[in-house]
Parts: sequence; structure tokens; C-alpha cells
Amino acid sequence: MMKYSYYPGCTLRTKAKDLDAYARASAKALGFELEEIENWQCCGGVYPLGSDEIATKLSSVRALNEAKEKHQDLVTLCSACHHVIKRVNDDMQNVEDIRTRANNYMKLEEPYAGETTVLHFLEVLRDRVGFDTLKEKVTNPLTGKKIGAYYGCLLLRPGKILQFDNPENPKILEDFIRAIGAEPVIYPYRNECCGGYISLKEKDMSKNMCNNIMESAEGFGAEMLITACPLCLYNLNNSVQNGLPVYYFTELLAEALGVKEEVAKA
Amino acid sequence: MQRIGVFVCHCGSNIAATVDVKKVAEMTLLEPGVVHAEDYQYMCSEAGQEKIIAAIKEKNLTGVVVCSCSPRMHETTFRKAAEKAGLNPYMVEIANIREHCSWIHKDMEEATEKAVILARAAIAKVNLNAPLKPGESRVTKRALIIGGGIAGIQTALDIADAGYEVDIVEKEPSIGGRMSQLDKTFPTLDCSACILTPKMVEASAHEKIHIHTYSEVEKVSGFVGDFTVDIRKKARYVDMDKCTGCGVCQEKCPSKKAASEFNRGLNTRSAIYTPFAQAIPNVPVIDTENCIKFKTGKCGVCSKVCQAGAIDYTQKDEIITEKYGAIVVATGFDTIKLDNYDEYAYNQSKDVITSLELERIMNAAGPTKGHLERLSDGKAPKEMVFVQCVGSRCSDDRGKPYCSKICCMYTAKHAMLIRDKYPDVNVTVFYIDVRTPGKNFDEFYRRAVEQYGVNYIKGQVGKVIPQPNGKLLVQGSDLLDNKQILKEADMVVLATAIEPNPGVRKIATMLTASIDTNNFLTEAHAKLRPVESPTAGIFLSGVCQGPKDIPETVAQAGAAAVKAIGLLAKDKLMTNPCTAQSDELLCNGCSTCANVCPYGAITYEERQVNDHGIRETRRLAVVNSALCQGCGACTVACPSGAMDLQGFSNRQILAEVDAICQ
Amino acid sequence: MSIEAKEEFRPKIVAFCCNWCSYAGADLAGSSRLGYPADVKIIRVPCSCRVNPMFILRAFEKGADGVIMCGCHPGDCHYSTGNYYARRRMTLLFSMLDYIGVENGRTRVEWVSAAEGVKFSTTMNEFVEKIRSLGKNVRLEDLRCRK
Amino acid sequence: MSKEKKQAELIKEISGVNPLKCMKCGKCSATCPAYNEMDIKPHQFVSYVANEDIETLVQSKSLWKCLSCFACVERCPRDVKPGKLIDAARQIVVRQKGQNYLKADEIPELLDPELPQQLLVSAFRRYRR
Repeated sequence: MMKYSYYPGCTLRTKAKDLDAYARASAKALGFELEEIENWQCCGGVYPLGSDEIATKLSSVRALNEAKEKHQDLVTLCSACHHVIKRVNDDMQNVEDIRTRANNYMKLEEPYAGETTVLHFLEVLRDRVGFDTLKEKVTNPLTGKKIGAYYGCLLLRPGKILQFDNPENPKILEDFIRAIGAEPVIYPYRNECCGGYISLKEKDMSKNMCNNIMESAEGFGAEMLITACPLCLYNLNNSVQNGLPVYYFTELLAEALGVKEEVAKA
Repeated sequence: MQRIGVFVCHCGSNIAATVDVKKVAEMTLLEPGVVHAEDYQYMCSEAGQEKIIAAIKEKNLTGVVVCSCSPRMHETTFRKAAEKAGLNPYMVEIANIREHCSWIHKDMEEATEKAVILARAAIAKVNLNAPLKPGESRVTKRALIIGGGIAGIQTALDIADAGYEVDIVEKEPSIGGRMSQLDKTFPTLDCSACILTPKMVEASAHEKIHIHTYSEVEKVSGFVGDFTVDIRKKARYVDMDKCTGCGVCQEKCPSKKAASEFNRGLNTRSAIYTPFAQAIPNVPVIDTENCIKFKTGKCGVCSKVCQAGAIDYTQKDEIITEKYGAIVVATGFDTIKLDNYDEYAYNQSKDVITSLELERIMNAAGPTKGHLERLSDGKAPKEMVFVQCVGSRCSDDRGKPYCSKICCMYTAKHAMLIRDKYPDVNVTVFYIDVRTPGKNFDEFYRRAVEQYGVNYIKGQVGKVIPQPNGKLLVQGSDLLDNKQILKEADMVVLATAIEPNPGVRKIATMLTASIDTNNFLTEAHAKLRPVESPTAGIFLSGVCQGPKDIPETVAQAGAAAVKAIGLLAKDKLMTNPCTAQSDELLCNGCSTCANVCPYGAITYEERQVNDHGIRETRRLAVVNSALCQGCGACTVACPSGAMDLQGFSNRQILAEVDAICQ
Repeated sequence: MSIEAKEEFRPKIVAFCCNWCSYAGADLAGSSRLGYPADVKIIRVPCSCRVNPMFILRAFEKGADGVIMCGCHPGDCHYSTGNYYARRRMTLLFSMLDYIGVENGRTRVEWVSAAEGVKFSTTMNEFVEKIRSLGKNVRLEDLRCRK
Repeated sequence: MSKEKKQAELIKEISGVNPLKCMKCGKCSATCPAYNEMDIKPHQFVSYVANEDIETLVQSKSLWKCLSCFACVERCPRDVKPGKLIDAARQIVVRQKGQNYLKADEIPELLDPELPQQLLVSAFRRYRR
């Protein structure tokens, strides 16, 4: 069985346990295993943009280095963790100053220079498993469901570093929706921001933004939204009254693969 | 020993402000062979040249070093001056103390020191110079034009009118180019076809002009005055001589689903087609990818309905070889692909279009017969938004760093035409800057605003958001009002950046013409030789050299023609005397040099030699100086050191190295 | 430490530039006022393929600290194929120099087109910086040549 | 070097942005989802840094309205990326003692049971030292 190093992140241990549990069960059904790395620390939630920020990047470097030592790719699930770790990895590959200073802190036997490949769970589905294979393994296709994919910001931008998909017109989640037998609904706000952490202090701002997203998705005929980000899910659920239901994409994946029940029992 | 004169130019303050010219003159006097040194404000001026001439005569100079600007600028000037004074022009060398010294250094002491060293290197070289005499080569009195758009047509007409034979090679089935796709032209709003078609007809009827459409240049060899070019005439599967252009075949062709290139894919055409009604030649081609006969072997309708019996499914590509004295590149442009700009929703919505697509929509022969309508539902728009600089002026790697130049004007034109024909349609233009330098251009743009009420907003658009009701929400900024604007529109038109035709790189490589990072061909001098390539005999016409509108293109096309005529009018060309020469006593006839020569200029002869009293017949390399272009590849390849290059000999270059490292 | 040793090291650098692309690129750097250190002196050759490895060895022998050769971009050679020959010759020469202990950084080949003034200037700045960091070349210098 | 100039240099260094590359097209402001909440607009950020008027900039409430959604970073045609400048200005503020935008004692009343960790962590990173 193919094994990947796995970085769940703080939210997946607490408020977003579902996102994690469904992903693990689905992985098993698809024939790969997520091996949680030891002693992971919180990624910090936001990428420290400052070129002089080193300490705040170290938790990501530790996770990346552990995966390197295990000769495994590092898989993430939460959009924020993916964003932070992928960008720190890019720094370790390309920014000499950050690489040197981070390694000075880490005191590793062999310096880390961005050797690990960081993959989002969706990228594993697309590039390693393949959506065609996924389609074959679906036992319970969600036929007839009209699903809007909500990407948010963190998975897509900056496109040059994340290299996840076309940041202005992505299709990975739509292809995923097709693979599990449902019908994707494309709407223009799927890559617009939900407000992110701003909802802590500026609830109205986030509300407006989530409203735009919901209205646009509903207008184009979506019956539900899926996302990979716990914060997006929280904002969309909490700031819009009577909005569309929002699910983690892993929940629908588990459902399509017929493993949702066993997760619920466990 | 040479008697050398050194002439140091101030170039006004261009050199003298950073280089102590007097000191340079003084220092060079200490060099071996130098018998005269002076400085002057402008050596290239009449008076400056007179100084050189006088010194040559008075001091019996056998060599001259001019410390001035780049030899690419004035080497010829000073060589001519020397010739006037009776000195062989190849006894003149230039020390480039402007571009390579005064302009890039700030410290006077440092710059002066470097100028002296550069002069020293030139003196060391001149000490070893020998008089050279250029040979002669013939000029084929025929020009090749690559590209049959307005640039190529104009150049062809001008050259042909001067009495020379001209061939136009056009890769599409018809000449006409981009201009044939335009509806109206700025700043006078005359119909594009009305002014272009007569020129197309004139070119096709001209007895000196030979048009090869559906053809591409395959191979180029030779050099200025004597190029040999292979042209691939792609199989049309229609006999040019028999076809009457009746059009029945296109009408009856059952395969009508191919995207029309001429209409930018907005509608379809048949598999056998002419791109547009006024096509020249009016002879269709069969697109084998869409032709049922070629795909399945069954069909043959066109052949059955053709009364002239012109259809020939067995036709093959044909290669013709022709000789030319001059080649003009007029390959033009295309709009960039918008895949990097999905925030403008071009790929997501049919109602977001490029300006060139709007030209087709506005054209009576276009996909909507000239009616302004949305391509999604055929409805007439009420609100139109134009977005400027889409992919132009982008220093990231998504777009082009340059200004495409024509967009400001054609957008004003589109806005005006729409407001004129459909007064109830509101037109908004989002712009960063409105750039209208050109005769009557700004007046034209102001008319769009003042007379036609076009709403210009300074600010870029961030995103075009398709709405469930089919409209487009345009999110842009109004920088003067400091507002973010959300504007609902029915259609959005993108002023898409233009880029040189993608095939031009391949052509430039064949012609050894230099090309810049944006794929525009480089001119020989940015200001003074704008229509010539640095490669002799190659001329540039139209947008292949840089963004241009139609009047500029036509003017430049004429200029390129004049330059080509100037070349064709000569019976003989002086050849570069800096050619390779083999020392027959050192040559051992190994053939290494001939293998690296790109011009086939080296042959072998059995010759009698007298090697220190020993007479014998040896196999020796002989350079044909008419063919040799003087690259020097053979000189380095030669294992015995027999091959050397006149004007850039081993000894001369080593002397320069020594002088610099001294 | 002697006083001379404290003096700023001013390397001697020879640049061979082909007439059609890189020499014109150097001209463009000049007319665009894109500076680079005066340590670089340019020798004009018709094509990079005219550069005999012997010229480079001679430069080092006479005390040059670095030699750079510039030509047209691959595929853009004015003489069609000259720069390909140059590239192969230089690869061979540089590996030989490396073998005898002349650091790889002291020699460089760069393709600069007539339109790349900026590239010419940045290349020269980088190269001078590199040579300054390597210090004086002592390997090949013929001490009899020193004045 | 004046304090203003020093701060401007610091912002340029932290962000890695050269404000002189800006051509003032306004695409950042056209793109910004928080535009209406900002007193200094994204495109103005660039000129404030270029003009070294950092005092006004760091007082601006825009610092706390930027969502770090990177839309301006993605779409900027000139590689200027105002989002990075805003973040650098925010860094300058929170690195000063006692300048946290989010105070520890105001947190409990902002919490609700659904609130994901991710939100708190992110807000802490953005708003506090």
C-alpha cells in the first residue's frame, strides 16, 4: 500500500475532525495510507510574508524534513496548512537567506533544502490516484446532485508557487465532483475570499462576502457547496442565514466510496 | 613599421565629460608606431574628417586609429575619409571609447585609463593591419516578400513599380492579412476592405508581382544580393489554372463544421473554402483535416459539382527554388492567447470577446452579418464595457511588457461606431492611460468622448463576473474618483495585446536576422536604420519589427521597399574583404576547414608548391572569397594554423589581448 | 601585510564579443547608460567561432584574471552555426583549464543578443563580482610577462 | 536617514516589493474584496511607500481590513503586489510593544463553539506579536 506522510493540523484535531476522518477512510478505500507525522506543530495558519520571518516558518520545516527523512511525500488537507507548508517549502528551495537561517536554527544532520514534495489530498486524487480510477472505485455515485465547488484563496494563490490549478478558472474540484458521479456547478465567486480570519472581529465584512458567494452559487443552480477549508466552512455556515449546505469534500468522497457509515460509527 | 595617427573624439560632452581626451591623445603618442595624435570636438563632422585627411597627407600616415563611438556607427565614415586621403580604408581601426567607456563609467580617472587601454589595443592591431581590397558579387534583381498583409502588399507594389520582379509568399490561402479582417479603420473610419481590396487586386494584376499563397519559406541560403530560397507550395487540391472561382464547391460541401479562421472561430466554414469573399486568389483550398473525402475516402461532392474539373485530390506539396537579391520580412502579428487572463472570463463567457472578434461582429460579412449582438443569446446589448491593456504592459510573465500601441485608437473607434449605429447602447471604457500620439488621433479620441458620449474611466478591471441572469458584472476601479465600481454589462470587449506572428522565430533563424526577447525582429539601428535588419539584404516591413497602426505600417513598408530597391538597383556589390585565407605552406589538405564552413566557400585543389626549395604537388584548401562571409570558423578549426582571417588575423587579435593585459 | 596588498584588487578582464549580437548588445548597454566596471575590456571578433582557445590561454598567460566570451543566442548566429562551434570548443577548453587548476568561474560563455543591453550589463557586473571574489589569477600567468 | 525613510526601506525589505515598478493601473483596487472597508486603498499603499509617508500608512485602518486573500498579488501586472506591502506595514506595527490589534482579554467574548482553531491561530499571527 502506497504510504504518504500526513500533516493534519490543529483544526483537524478539534473542530474539523470529520474532514480528517473521512479523508483517512477514503484513502484506505482507494488503496493508500496517510501516515501522520510525529510531533507535528501548528503551521501558524497564515504564511509569514516577511522575508525576515524565520521562527514562524520552522514548524513547517520540521514537518517537511520529517517527510524527507521517511522518503515520503507530505500530504495536507486543510487549505491553510497546505498554503503555509507549500510556500515555506518554496522558500527553502529558492530563497537562500531563509534556507540558511532556518537550517541554522534546526541544526539538522543534513540541511533541508526543499526536497519534499507537498501534495494536497486533492492533488493525490488527481495526480496519483487519478480521477478516472477514482470514478471506477465509486460504489455509491452521487448522481443528480448539483454541487458548487468553493475553492477560496489559500489553495489557489499565489498561483506561481501553489501550482495547484489555474487560479482564475480552476477545475480540480469540478473534476472531483464529476468523478464521484455528481454534477459540478461553475460560478464565478468560487475563487473569491470568504473573509478568512477577518470574521473574528469584522463579522459584517465576512457576511457580505459569504453572501456574494452563496448567491452566485445558488443563482447558477448549486444545491450544496463543498470545500477543503475549515475556516471557509465556518464562515459560510455562520454568516449566511438559510444558505446552501456546505460540506467538506472528503465527506462526499467517503459517501461515494461507501465508507461514510463506518466513519460515523467510529 | 607603421606610421599611425590617433584621433580622439570628444563627441561634444558625450566622451569628453568622462574621459580626459587630451590625456588619451598624449598617452597614445608613447605607443610604438604612433607619430601623430590629436583630439577634436566632433571627429565625424566634415571638419573632423578634414583633420584626418590632412594628417594622413602631411604626416604620410600608414594607419589610423579613431577613438570615438562604436565602429558600428562611424567605421564606414572614417574609412571613407581615409580613402579620400589615398589610404587603404582597411588601415583604419576604431577604439570604442563612448558606448564601451564614457557612457558606462562615471569616474574620470578610471574611464580615461580604460580609454587609453582601448586605444592601445586598436594601435596594436593597426600595427599589424594590411591593406585589403574588397571583391565584387552580383545582385539578383528580384525581391522576396514574406507575408502578404498590407505591409507585404505595399512593399511588393513599390518594388514592382520600380521595375523589379517581386514574389510574395503568404501562408494563408489568400493575401490580405489582418487588415482584411478589420471592419473600419481609424482615424477616418473608412471601410477597411474598401481601401485594401484595390491594393490586393493591383498586386495580383501587376505583371512584376508573383503571389504564392498557401505557401511557406522552407529554406534560405546565400547572402545579400544572392539568396537562394526554397518555397513550399502546400497542396490546395484545387487546380489554380482550371478553377473559375464560382464557389459552388463551397456551397455543396457537406462538411461545414470547421471553425472559420477568418472569423476568429466565431462561426464555421466548409472544408473546401476561401477565407473570405474578396480572397486573392479566388481559388479555394481543401482543409484535409475536415474533408470527408480525405478522412474516410468517401464523398467527393466538390469534385462532382466542379464544372471546370479543377478538384484534384492527388495534388502534392511542391517545392520551388528561386534566387533573390533582397528579402523583406512582413510577417505581421496575431493577438495573444488569453488563457493567462481568466479573471476577465474570456474562456468562461461567450459575451467576453477580443477587439478583433468585435471587428468581425461589426463587419457585414461577419458571423452576425454586422449586427451587434451577444454571441450567447443573440440579444442586442445595452451596456458595453471595454477593457484596455489586456496583456499589454505586463512585467510579470503572464503578458507582454510592451504597449501594443493600436488598442487606444481602435477602442475609441469601436466605441464611436457603436454609439453612432446604436445610440441607445451605453459604452464604458476602462483605461490606464489613453495614448493617442499621431496625426488627428487625440482629436479622434476626444470626439468619442465629447460628441459620442463614451464614458472613459481611469482604472483597470479586476474581474469580470458572469451572472446567473446572463449579464456580466465588471468589477473595476475608478482611480480619479477613488472608488471601486461594479458595473453590469451585456458584453465585455478586451483590448488584447498583440504579438509577432508565432512563425517569425523560425523565419528569423533561417534568415540569420536577429530577433528580440518579444520576438520582434531587430532593426540595424533603432533610430537611423529602422527598416533594415542588421543582416545585409534583409528588410523589415510592418508589425514584425514592432507594434504599428496601418498608416505607420504602410509608411514603413514603403521605406523598406526603397531600401530594397536601392540594393536591387546595383549591378555589383562590394564584398567584405575580411575573408579567410589559407597559407599554402602550412595547409596539409585535411578538409577540417571545409567541414565547418557554413557557406561551402572552401574547396581543394592539387597545386604545385615550393616549400623551401622542395617543389611538390599538394592538396590545398582554397577559399572562394566571393562566398566567404568571414566568420572565422575555419581559422579555429584548422589544426595546422594555415587558415587565417584577413582583418581579424590571429596576430592582430593576440596583439589586442596583449595590449589589454599589459 | 604590505601596503600594496591592501589596495583594492582591480582584475583584468577580457571580453570577446561577436560583431552581430553581443558587441551590439554592449553598444546598447552603453547607449542605455547601463554601467559595469571598467575592468572589462572588449575585443571585437566577427563571430564567437573566431575565438581561438589560444587567445584565451594567451590572455591568462599575460595576466588576465578572467575571460568571458559572448555570442549570439543558439540558433540566432549571424553565420548560422558559428556559436555552436564556439560552444563546443569552449566546453572543451574550460574543462581542460579546470583540470589544470584554473577555476571554472574565471571563464564564462554568455549569449547576448543585440537587443539585450540589460543582460550584457548584468552579465558583466556578475562576472566582475565573481572574479573579484576569486582574486588574482596566478595559475597560468607567465611571470616573464609581468612588468 | 530619517525615521520615515528608514521605515519605508524596512517595508520594502520585508515585503520584497519595489513600489517604483507600479504603473498605477488600479487593478489591485479593482480586485480587492475589502476595498470598501479601507480608508487607504490598495493602490494608494504603493504610493505611500514610494513617497515614504509611513506614519499615515501605519495609522490606517486598512491594515486590519486586508484579508490576505492574495487576489491583488495574483493579478498585479507589474509584480508590485500591494498585499505584501500591507502585510509588511502590519508587521511594523505589531512588532512594536503594546501595539497588538487583538488584545488577549477581548478574545473570550469573540469566541463561539463552532469557531475553528485555524481562525484564532491566523488572527493571532496577523494581529499580534
